[in-house]
Amino acid sequence: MSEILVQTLVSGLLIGLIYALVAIGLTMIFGVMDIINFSHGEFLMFGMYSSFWLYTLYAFDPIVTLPLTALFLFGLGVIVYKLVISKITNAPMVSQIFTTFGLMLLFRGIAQFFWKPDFRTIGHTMVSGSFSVGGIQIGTPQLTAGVGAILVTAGIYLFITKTRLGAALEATAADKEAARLMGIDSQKMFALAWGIGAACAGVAGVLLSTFFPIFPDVGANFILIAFVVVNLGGFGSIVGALVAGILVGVIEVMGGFLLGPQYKLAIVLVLFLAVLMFRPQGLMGKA
Amino acid sequence: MSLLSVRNVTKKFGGITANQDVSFSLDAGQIVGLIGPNGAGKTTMFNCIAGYFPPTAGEIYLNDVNIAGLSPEQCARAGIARTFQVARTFTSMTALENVMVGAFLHNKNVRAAREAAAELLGFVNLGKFRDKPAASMTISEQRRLAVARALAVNPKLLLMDEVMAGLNPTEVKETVEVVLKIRDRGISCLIVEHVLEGIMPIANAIVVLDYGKKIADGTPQAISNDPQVIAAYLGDE
Amino acid sequence: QQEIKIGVIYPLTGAAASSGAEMKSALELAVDIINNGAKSVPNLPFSEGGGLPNLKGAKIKLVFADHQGNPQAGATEAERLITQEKVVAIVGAYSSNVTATASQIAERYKIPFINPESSSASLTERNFKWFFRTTAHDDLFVHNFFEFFKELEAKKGIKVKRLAAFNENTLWGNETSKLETKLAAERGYDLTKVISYPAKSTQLTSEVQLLKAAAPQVVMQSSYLGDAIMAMKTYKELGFSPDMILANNSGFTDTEFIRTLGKDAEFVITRDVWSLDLAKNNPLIKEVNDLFFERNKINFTGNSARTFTGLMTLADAINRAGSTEPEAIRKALIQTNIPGNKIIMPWKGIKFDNKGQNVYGSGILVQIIDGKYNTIWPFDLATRDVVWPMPKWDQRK
Amino acid sequence: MSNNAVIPQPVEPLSVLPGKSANLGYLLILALLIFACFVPLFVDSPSHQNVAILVLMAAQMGVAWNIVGGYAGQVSLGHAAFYGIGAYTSTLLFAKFGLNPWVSMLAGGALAALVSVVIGWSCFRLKGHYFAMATIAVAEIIQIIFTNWEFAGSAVGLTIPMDKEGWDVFVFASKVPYYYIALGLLIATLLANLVIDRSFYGYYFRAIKDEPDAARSLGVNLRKYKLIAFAVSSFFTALGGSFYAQKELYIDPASVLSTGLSIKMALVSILGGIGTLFGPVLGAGILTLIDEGTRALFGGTGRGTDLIIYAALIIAVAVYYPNGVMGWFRSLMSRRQAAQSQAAKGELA
Amino acid sequence: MLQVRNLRVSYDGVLAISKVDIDVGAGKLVALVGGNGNGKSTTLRAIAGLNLPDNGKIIFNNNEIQDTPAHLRVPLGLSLVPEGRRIFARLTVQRNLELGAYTRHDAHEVRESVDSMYTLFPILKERRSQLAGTMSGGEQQMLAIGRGLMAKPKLLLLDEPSWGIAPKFVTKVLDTIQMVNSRGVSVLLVEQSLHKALAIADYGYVIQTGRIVMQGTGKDLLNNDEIKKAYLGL
Ligand SMILES: Nc1ncnc2c1ncn2[C@@H]1O[C@H](COP(=O)(O)OP(=O)(O)OP(=O)(O)O)[C@@H](O)[C@H]1O
Ligand SMILES: Nc1ncnc2c1ncn2[C@@H]1O[C@H](COP(=O)(O)OP(=O)(O)OP(=O)(O)O)[C@@H](O)[C@H]1O
Ligand SMILES: [Mg+2]
Ligand SMILES: [Mg+2]
Repeated sequence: MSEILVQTLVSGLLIGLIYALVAIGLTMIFGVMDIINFSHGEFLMFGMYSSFWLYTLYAFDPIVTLPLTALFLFGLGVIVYKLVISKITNAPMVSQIFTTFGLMLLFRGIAQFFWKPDFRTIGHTMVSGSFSVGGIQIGTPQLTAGVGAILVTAGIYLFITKTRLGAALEATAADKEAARLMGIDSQKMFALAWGIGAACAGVAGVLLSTFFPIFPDVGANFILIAFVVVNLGGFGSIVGALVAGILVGVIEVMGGFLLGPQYKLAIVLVLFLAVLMFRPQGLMGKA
Repeated sequence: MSLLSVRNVTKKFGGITANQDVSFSLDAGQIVGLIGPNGAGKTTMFNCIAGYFPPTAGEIYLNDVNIAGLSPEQCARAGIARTFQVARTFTSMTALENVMVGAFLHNKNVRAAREAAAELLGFVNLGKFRDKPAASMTISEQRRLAVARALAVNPKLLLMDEVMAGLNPTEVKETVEVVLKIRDRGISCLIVEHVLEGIMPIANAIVVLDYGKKIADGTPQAISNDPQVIAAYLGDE
Repeated sequence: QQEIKIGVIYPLTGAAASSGAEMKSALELAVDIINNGAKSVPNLPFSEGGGLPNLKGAKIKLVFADHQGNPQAGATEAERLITQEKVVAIVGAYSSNVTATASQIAERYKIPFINPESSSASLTERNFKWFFRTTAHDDLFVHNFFEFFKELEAKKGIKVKRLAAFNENTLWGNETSKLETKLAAERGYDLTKVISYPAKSTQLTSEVQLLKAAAPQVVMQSSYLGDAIMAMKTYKELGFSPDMILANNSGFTDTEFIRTLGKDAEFVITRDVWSLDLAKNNPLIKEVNDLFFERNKINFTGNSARTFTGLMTLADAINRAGSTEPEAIRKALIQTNIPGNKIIMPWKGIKFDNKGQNVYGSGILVQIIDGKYNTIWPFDLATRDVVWPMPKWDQRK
Repeated sequence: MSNNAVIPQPVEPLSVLPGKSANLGYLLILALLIFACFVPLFVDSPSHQNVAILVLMAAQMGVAWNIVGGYAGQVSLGHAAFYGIGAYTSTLLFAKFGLNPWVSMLAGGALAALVSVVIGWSCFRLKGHYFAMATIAVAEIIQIIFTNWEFAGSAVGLTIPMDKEGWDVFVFASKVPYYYIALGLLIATLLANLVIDRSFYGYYFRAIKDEPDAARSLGVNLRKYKLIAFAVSSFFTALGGSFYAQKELYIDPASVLSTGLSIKMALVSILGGIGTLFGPVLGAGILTLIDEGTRALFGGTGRGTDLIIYAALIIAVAVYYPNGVMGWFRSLMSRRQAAQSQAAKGELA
Repeated sequence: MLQVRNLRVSYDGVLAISKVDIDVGAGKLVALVGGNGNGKSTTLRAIAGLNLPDNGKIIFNNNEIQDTPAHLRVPLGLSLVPEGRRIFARLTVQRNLELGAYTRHDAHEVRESVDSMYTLFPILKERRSQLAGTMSGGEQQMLAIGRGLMAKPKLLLLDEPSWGIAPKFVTKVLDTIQMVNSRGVSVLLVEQSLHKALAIADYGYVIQTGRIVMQGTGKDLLNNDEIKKAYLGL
């Protein structure tokens, strides 16, 4: 029995790291622009398809094409920012929600239009398979994704706290007009945030694509959890997203195991609400 | 018997002590100035009196009832009205409607509230903005609007946070007159102000804070000659 | 020349869109055969082409509508098809909850509603006069499971005792769970665990851990494709090897299932209504499938074959009615009696009872062996012997 | 250099929709509502009548949402919970206990209001996005509960029998009674909105939305008034849910409790103009027509074209009219007024 | 150094300033004074690029910059300390200062500048790692000025720097401004309190309902009777 518990814990940890990875891009965009991106799951979906097509058409391994997909998604994020989001930076919160919700539908429609609604999967990759440590099974794709999540978090954290561009990003997040007075091009910073946010989703998509089916609506499976993670960690907090992601993963898997799988999401949501009652700004959010 | 009596109030934010063991009192019908250097804890003191922060220690009596720890809305009902350092105007409303929100505290009738509000707008010389969106008023006009709004709740005590900041001497004079008129209505005023030309001539007493502590308390005359106050705040001209 | 408009309501966008797309293709093939003929399938009714003979060669025109998996949209579309497009009958709607609302509208307007593939048993318990279901429903399918167990023991000496139910928490999975619980109790099986997992899960670890802890011989599972694949991967990863995975169609019969999992899909048994290897008994199956493959580069699945059959049944009724009057079509539908060798399903035929349920509909069980679905039950239709128990993961090559 | 120092006179700001044009607005609304009463007389296709009902239903949802989301500024993205509670309560009471559906409907509304108070009690300490997310979470939890609740039909859902018809059972073969009931519901919700708007509640709600801290200093109990807004809004939302159940005769958690539905309620308001009386009605008309139109025209292609067009239109509206149709209309009016008043005063020089 | 010609700015179609002409010579301290809501801030914001003018020219060091985006005006040598401080509330004091030097690239020099700001405002040094938003109003104003200076501007635009500052420090702030000015930085100072601003200014403009109604040397204006009547309440 205890072995099963440990196994459950490990599995929860691994899926939690993936949640964190999906959420980091979302929290990034939110932190800088105060916009909840409902279409974030669709960036993830595009990342998965990019990985899928590079694999299917050119037989490139997803792990190899990861930088390419990240770059591609970065571009997509910037384009979406320039074409759509830049026009609503000053709009009320509700219209921003409205817009990104529209983007979500649009992207799903586009994916279905070009790639049909079929479920697709990537066959054998560099990271396929699993191994066992002391009787505990660990999926290699999941582990890779987990490591990826930690690296991305660390990278972004360092970027924001240690670089000049990161400081500029943070200043824009705080007060974009004041940032302009410092000589910071706020438009560029917003575009950068969207680029990075989308790229994170892209990386998550690639890593997910090695073990999760790919279909136009796949974003729907992840978006609610991503919201919860972002919120639980504190909007805009990168480290918060990592911690909250792990927490949510472990609680979901453990809770499902101990209290009934049909309530696994409910358990996460109840705990999430409970935390908000005591820390309205999330675990690591600033008051 | 004093209307407001602050007794040994301490307020801490984490490691920062914004108010430390401050005591002072204010009698009905008085104007009292609360001055002190930036960061001395004046706004924090306001927030404690008006119910926005519970004091870490100490009591605040309004007419011998301890109001420390009450919520802002309870304080408003008890008779404490306030303005904010930044105006906090209801921007989706007209000037009149802003004041009406205050008037509803004691009378939920819309017509009555409108009449009361119109009277108060005139009282603070903003009659001409009646039906204008409050957002279109300048910052100082919005501060005066906040005074009208606060008066609408029929307070016993009005706390004003830097209503004269950014006014030119003529405007300061106007505002001083408004304050005197408020006092004449029987409302006591506790005023945080850096514009000493505005506060000194009209205050019955001045309380000086520095680094969260009260360093002096007395008539304006005495305060302006207090060496400690000069050193900490006034500077030698 | 007359044109007969038939309304078609399927999930063409949303979560079930991939199934919707397949079924749309099947309908298009059926109409093409009826209107333009297909020489390669002489035994199929209407294969001579030229429309419906009893209506002077009237051609069939399908009017497609998308219900997006949303019951309200299904009802709205049904109403639009009937009153705006003036269709004479409706075919749809795959998702049982949408079939429920859309068929209500048809009932109101007294328009025949042919339901080829919704499996919720309750749909034919509503005493509707205009609702006709060609497929068997979950009640029968779950009964099939237990008959299979019984026959396994009687004919092959394989004794099954400990079961687990592992179903998606939707209308379909939920009804299945209830029935499995009921039948297991009635027939003296030990149902060790009943698990309902939420749709759109991102992981199934806790579920599989619970199964592992319960250690059943047989897992009876209802999952759509994504979850079916995820479940299989998790089984393997966590080393859960029951003696039998007995799936309830859907994800496990999707074209992608074997393609994705490859060897890991081996030995799964799934309930189906159709399988290509049944062509052995009924050549029509292969002939029509060839036509389908030619057009769409995929084989029929249980869903698309049933949808195809649904439309053929409707065409048969309209033809016999010799009229496009709904009432005449309904009468003809009631009198439907199509023999098993005229359809591409492994059924005895099509004949409706007074609830509108096809009494001849039945299910089969197929097992994945060598990357193909092989009929293993009913034993008289079987093309291969059942492999029992399923080899453990670590003992596979 | 000029020496003519004048006493400072602030530039005259302009007012938004002053008294006269506001009254004109009400007249317009009244005219529209009267027009709406006669729609079934000249729209005789039941399918078109059905679309008209869908418009009214969406409008009613939007207007109800607007009370808390627009006026009081508490953006709830979990309103489907109340819609679902309304639908489930009335259906359970009616189908399982044979209670009169009209009474059941009111019971559903009351229960929803009660639940909203419980939810609001805990969630109203959250602000902005945190509040919005919390409401999503609460609604999801409620959806999960209903999905697993055997008595309420679990994931299978509930069916209302259609064998009896008439006003006593609230089931009709014709679309016309549904149309008038939906219209009645909409008018009732609009009236509630109007009463709120005109009374001190309206002032309090807007004050809470604009500057909660300042509102508190004026004796406004934030929690109390937010709860009132939430409860009234939930009550009417639940009535809409009951109506849905009686109209479609089938409910399941996915169709009456989904987050997508919650978002649609908000979309309707936003599209039309948040915090305005009539905005959600306009928004509902536009959104429903786009939705039904694209699906009818392109839904059959099976390529998601309808989704693409629908989404593109939503985005276009959000980007070009971020304050909704009403907001756009207002700024148009005020710009015209500004031009006029400036012309009257002459160039400032 | 700065020439503003025929500047006209409006908000949503409502005119805020028009026909504004202002000159700031190199090394000069020029004051723009006027009552509430008369367009002082609007003028400064237009010069800094936060509001785009309807028409008119802004010439800085012989370049027409009215169409240059705000962030590109900073490296040209224009720095605005905005009304209401606008410090980055959630960042530390130190980081606020560093951001002031965003357009400067020599890390070493930037560090030196930070230190010199700490010398100028010792209170900031005390609070270097505190989140700026939790400081009192006056402290924040010091920070805002310090941050503005960090860009090493050729022309510093100050919008009511003494707003909300204790009397003791008002003098100090004004002294600081004069000192900065004496080091060769031109200053355009917006103030409500006429006498303080005009007392230290080389030249002054009086703005009223969006138009410049008077100008002259600081002394001239201070002694003008009409000014005394209208603004000094005498
Ligand atoms: N964002 C804005 N939207 C609309 N009108 C504005 C805006 N900002 C300023 N105004 C208007 O422009 C005019 C000039 O305002 P400005 O802020 O420039 O005045 P000011 O002289 O700086 O006043 P103060 O001393 O109050 O700071 C005022 O009438 C004001 O109402
Ligand atoms: N919410 C808070 N968290 C942490 N510190 C705070 C908070 N509010 C105020 N402070 C600190 O408490 C001290 C007193 O601040 P307060 O705003 O009361 O000063 P003040 O006297 O009003 O100053 P000013 O005249 O500049 O407005 C300051 O040092 C400030 O940094
Ligand atoms: Mg203060
Ligand atoms: Mg200004």
